[in-house]
Amino acid sequence: KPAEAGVPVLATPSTRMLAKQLGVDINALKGTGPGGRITDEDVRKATEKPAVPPIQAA
Amino acid sequence: MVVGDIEVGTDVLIAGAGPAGYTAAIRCARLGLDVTLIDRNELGGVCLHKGCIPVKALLHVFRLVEDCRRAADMGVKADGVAVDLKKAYEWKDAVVKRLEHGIRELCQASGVQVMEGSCSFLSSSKAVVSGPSGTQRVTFRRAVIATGARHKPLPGLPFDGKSVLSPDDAIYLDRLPDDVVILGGGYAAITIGALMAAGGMKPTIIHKGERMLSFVDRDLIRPVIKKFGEKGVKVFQASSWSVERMDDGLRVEFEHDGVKEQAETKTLVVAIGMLANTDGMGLENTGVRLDGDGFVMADENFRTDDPAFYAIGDVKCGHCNASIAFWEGMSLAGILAGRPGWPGYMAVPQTISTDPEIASAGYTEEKAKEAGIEAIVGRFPFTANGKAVSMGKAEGFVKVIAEKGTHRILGVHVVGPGAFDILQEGVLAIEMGARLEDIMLTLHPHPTLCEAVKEACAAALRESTSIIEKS
Amino acid sequence: MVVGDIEVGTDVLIAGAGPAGYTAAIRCARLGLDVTLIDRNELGGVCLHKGCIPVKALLHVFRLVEDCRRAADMGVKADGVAVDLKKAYEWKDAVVKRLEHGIRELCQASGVQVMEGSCSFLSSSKAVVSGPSGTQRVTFRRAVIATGARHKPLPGLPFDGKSVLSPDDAIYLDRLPDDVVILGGGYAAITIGALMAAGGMKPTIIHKGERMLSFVDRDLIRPVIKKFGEKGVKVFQASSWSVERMDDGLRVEFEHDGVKEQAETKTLVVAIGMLANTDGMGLENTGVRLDGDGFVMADENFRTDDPAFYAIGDVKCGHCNASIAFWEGMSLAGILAGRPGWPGYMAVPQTISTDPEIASAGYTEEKAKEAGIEAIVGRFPFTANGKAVSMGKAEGFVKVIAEKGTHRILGVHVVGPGAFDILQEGVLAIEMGARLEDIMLTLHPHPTLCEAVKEACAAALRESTSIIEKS
Ligand SMILES: Cc1cc2nc3c(=O)[nH]c(=O)nc-3n(C[C@H](O)[C@H](O)[C@H](O)COP(=O)(O)OP(=O)(O)OC[C@H]3O[C@@H](n4cnc5c(N)ncnc54)[C@H](O)[C@@H]3O)c2cc1C
Ligand SMILES: Cc1cc2nc3c(=O)[nH]c(=O)nc-3n(C[C@H](O)[C@H](O)[C@H](O)COP(=O)(O)OP(=O)(O)OC[C@H]3O[C@@H](n4cnc5c(N)ncnc54)[C@H](O)[C@@H]3O)c2cc1C
Repeated sequence: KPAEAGVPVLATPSTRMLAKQLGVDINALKGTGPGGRITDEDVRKATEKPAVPPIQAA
Repeated sequence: MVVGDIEVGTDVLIAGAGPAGYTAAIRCARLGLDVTLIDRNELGGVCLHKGCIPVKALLHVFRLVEDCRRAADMGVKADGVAVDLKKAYEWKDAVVKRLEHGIRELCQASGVQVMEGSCSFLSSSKAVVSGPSGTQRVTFRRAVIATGARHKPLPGLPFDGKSVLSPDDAIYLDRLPDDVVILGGGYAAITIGALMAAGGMKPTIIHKGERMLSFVDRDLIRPVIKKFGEKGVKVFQASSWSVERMDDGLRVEFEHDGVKEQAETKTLVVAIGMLANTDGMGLENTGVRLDGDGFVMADENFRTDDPAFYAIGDVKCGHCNASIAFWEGMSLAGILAGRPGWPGYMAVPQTISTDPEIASAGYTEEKAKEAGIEAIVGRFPFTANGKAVSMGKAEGFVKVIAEKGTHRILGVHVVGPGAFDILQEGVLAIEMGARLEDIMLTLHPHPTLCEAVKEACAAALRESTSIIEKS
Repeated sequence: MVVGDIEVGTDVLIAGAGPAGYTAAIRCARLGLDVTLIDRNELGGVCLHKGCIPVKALLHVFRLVEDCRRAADMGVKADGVAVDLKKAYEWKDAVVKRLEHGIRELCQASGVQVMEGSCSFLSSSKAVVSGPSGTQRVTFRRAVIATGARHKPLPGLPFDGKSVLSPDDAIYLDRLPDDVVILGGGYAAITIGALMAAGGMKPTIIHKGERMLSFVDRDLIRPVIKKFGEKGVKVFQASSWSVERMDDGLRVEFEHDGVKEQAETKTLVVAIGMLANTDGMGLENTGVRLDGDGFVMADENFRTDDPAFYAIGDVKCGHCNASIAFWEGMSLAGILAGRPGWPGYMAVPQTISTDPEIASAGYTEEKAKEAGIEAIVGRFPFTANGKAVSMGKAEGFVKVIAEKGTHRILGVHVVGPGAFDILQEGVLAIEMGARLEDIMLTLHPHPTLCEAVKEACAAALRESTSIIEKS
C-alpha cells in the first residue's frame, strides 16, 4: 500500500523485502545508515534473540 | 490436475485472466504449483482487450497523424494526412491478437491449465465453470478472485453499446462522431476524451469533482486543459446533472457555475465509477465479504475473510490499475507457494494519455501539505529542455517534491513529452529513499527528455543552471 | 569586472562557451564569483551548433517521415511523404537559435560577462581576446580551459567542407548525396551514418576496430546492423585503408576479410578521432601540460599543472560527451567558489541515435568478464513489451548486468524504442547501488517501454512472467 500519511520508512525495496522475509516490523526499526537509512544489517540484527533472557524487572 | 468425467481438481483456481490473474497463474506454475486459470473471455482481461493496450495502439496512430500534420514547418512533406479508421482498428486488433497469443504461449510453457468459461462458486472448495464446451465442476484447495471490475452505469440508463457507452465500448466505435458527451472527470473519462480528441473528435466532458483528474496537482492539469481547448474539447464542471433519453439521442442537463446548461448528443460515454465483477459468482456460498459495489474485502496479503480465498487486481477494494494488478499477481503467487508477499510499494505511478501526457507518482504538493510534510518543490519547464524543443514539443514541466531538510524525494510529476518513461527514474528514487542530490549528481544523457527530471531536482536545490531562478 | 581602455580584469576567465564552459560560467556567477566567458563563436559550442542538438532536430524530422511512411498498415493515410530538406534545415536552425537565445539570457540574468573572440594566453594571469570589435587584454586570477575538441583529419587530407567532411560538416549538407563514405566506427561515425540513413541516404561505413561501437556489447549492435542492411547502408571492417584524391572525388581502398576492396565517392566523412582545441592558445606561456593530441592533462578536480588553470569538457584528457561536460561545469564552479567538487560518477550513459536507438551505462557483459566480476545477466526483448508492440517498434531488448550474490546492478543496456529515456532508471540504480529486486519490486506504469527494464531485472532473477525462461 502506498504510504498515505507521513514520510515513508527509509529503506530500499530489497531491504523491506528482507524484513518481510524475516518477519521484522521495519517501521519499528531505527536505521544506522546515512540519514537514518535502515540497512539489511539493521534488519538482521533485529532478529537476533538476546543470548541471555532479559532480567525480569524487580 | 486430475481430469475426470465429472470433476477437475486443482490446487490453485484462479478466476479471471486479466493482468492480475494471468500473472499469478504463470508465476504459480513456475513455482511448481498446480494451477487452473479460468476466464469467460480471451486471456488478457480489460487491459489487453478494452483498456490499456487498445487505447495505446489507437493513440499511436492518431498521434502519428497529428504529429505529421503539424510537421510541415519542420520539413515533413505529406498530403492528405488522415486517419484510416478501419485500418487503425485492424492494427489495434492485430496488436491485441499478437499479445494475447504471447500470454497463451506463456501459460502453456509454464504449465498453467487454462479453462474457458464463467466461474462461480458452490462452496469454499468447489466451483462450476460454464463455457462453450459445457459445464464442468472444479474442486480446489485455494481460489484467487481476479475477475476485475466494470464501469458503473447511470441509474436507470444501462449501457447499450450504441448510444450509452462505457469507456471500453468507446474503443470500439466504428465511426468518430463529433457530438460525444463524456460524463466523468477521472482517469477513464479523461483517457477516452483524450483518445477522441487525438482522433479529431470534439467531445464535451462534464465532471462533478472540483476539477478533472483531482488526484494530481492543479498545475499539471493546466497544459492539458489548454490543449483540449485548442482542439475544441469542452470541459465543464457541474454541480449536478441529469440525462434524458430522446427519440434520437440523449439530452444532458447540468448546472455549471450556477447556470443551467444542456447538451444534446447521440453518443454518451458514462465513466463515473466502477463495480466489481463479483455478481453471479456464488460468493455468498463462501466466506468472502464484499463491499456495497461488490469489491472484495482483502488485506495487504490479499487474504479475504474466507481462508481459502484471495483477491487481487481491480476486483479488490481500493485503488487499482494494470501495473498494480501485475505486481499483486507476482506477490500473491509467492505467497501461495509459501513465500512471504512482497513488501508494500511507496509510489504508484499514474499515467494519463492526455496531450501533453501526464505521469505522476508519490506525494503531490497538495497531499504533502495535507499530511503536514514540510516540502521543497522544484519545477523545470520543457521549454528549457533541448530535446523537447528539437521535437517541437516544448510544453509542460517536471515537478519534484522533496522533504525539507533531508531532501528526500517524495513525489515526481510530469506533464509533457515522454512523461510515461521519464517518470520512472523518479519512481525508483522514491522507492529507494533517494535525495535530490542523488539525481542531480547522476549523469543524464544529453539531449534527452529525462534531463528535465534532473533539472527539476537541481531547481529544488536552487542549483539549476538551465532556468532563471528568482532568488 | 573593471572595464578599462586597455585591460579587463576578472576573477574567473572561462575560454569556450560550450556545455562545459557556459554551465561553469552560470554556476560561478550564481555563486557570487566575477566571471568572464569567452567564445570565438556563438554560445553553446559543438553540442548546440554542430552536434547533439542539430542531429536530434534533423533526426526528429527524418524519423517522423520514416514512421509515417511505414504506418499505412496502421491506418495513417498520407501521400507523397518525404523530407523537405530546406525546411528541415530551417527547423534545425530555428531550434538552435531558440536554445542559443536561452543560454544568452541565462548568462545575462546570472551576471556572466560574455566576450566574443578568440582567446589566447600570454602568461598565467594575462590573456588576449581577438574578436570582431578588436583585441582586448584580460587579466584573471583563475582560468578555465573549455575550448572543446574537433575531429582529426586523415594525414594529408585536410577537411575542405566540400568533399572531405568532418562529422559536424555533415550536418550542413545542402543535399543528400547517395554515395557517401564514412571512415570510422565510433560514436561520431555511426551517429552521422544513422542520421544519413534516416534521411534516406545509403552511406558506406568503413571502420578499423574489431567492430563498430566497440564500447557496447556485440549483441546490442546486431539489431542496428540488421536495420542498416535493410536501409542499404553497408558496413565494412577494414584491416587497413588509404584514400586518394581523384579528379572528381575520392577513392578509398581498404582491405576487408583479406580482400582488397575499393569505394569511390564524391563525399567522404572522416571520423577517426579527436584533436583538442588548444593550438594557438599560447598555453606554452603557462604551466599547463598537453598530451600529443593537444588534450589538457588535468586531475579529477580539473586542476592542471598550472595552479591558475583548470580544464573541463572535451578539451580535457579522457572520455567526454555533453552530459559529462555539463556535470564538470557544475562541479568545477563549486570548486572555484571554495566548495569541494562533486564525487565521481559510476556510470556514464552513452546514447547513440541509431535505428533502433542504443543507450548504455555501466558494465557491459564483456567488461564485467574482463574485470573478473561474476555477473548475472537479464535480458528482455521488446517483442514482449505491450507498448513497443502497439507502436510497431518491437525491436531490440534491454539487458541488465548485476553482481552475482549481491544482485547489485552494475550495467544497463538498451537497444530499442525509447532507449535514451528508459535507460535513466538504470543509471540511477547503478549510482544508488540498487539491487535487481529494488527495480523488480518497484511499480512500473503499464503499458510503457520502461517496463522492459523491470522485466530484464526480473529475468536476471529468473522471475519474469513475461518471457519463456529456459530452466
Ligand atoms: C479504457 C481503459 C483504459 C485503461 N488504461 C490503463 C492504463 O493505461 N494503465 C493501467 O494501468 N490501467 C489502465 N486501465 C485499467 C486496467 O485495464 C485495469 O486496472 C486492469 O485490467 C485490471 O486487471 P485485472 O486483472 O484486475 O482485471 P481485468 O483486466 O478486468 O480482468 C478480469 C478478467 O476476469 C474475467 N471474468 C470476470 N468475471 C468472471 C467470471 N465470473 N468467470 C470467469 N472470468 C471472469 C473477465 O473476462 C476478465 O478477463 C484502463 C481501463 C480502461 C477501461
Ligand atoms: C555530430 C556530433 C554529435 C554529437 N552528439 C552528442 C550527443 O548526442 N550527446 C552527447 O553527450 N555528446 C554529443 N556530441 C559531443 C558533444 O558535442 C561534446 O562532447 C560537447 O560539445 C563538449 O562540450 P565542451 O563544452 O567541452 O566543448 P565544445 O562544445 O566543443 O565547446 C567549445 C567551445 O570553445 C570555443 N573555442 C575553442 N577554442 C577557442 C578559443 N581559442 N577562444 C575562444 N573560444 C574557443 C568553440 O568555439 C566552442 O564554442 C556530439 C558531437 C558531434 C560532433
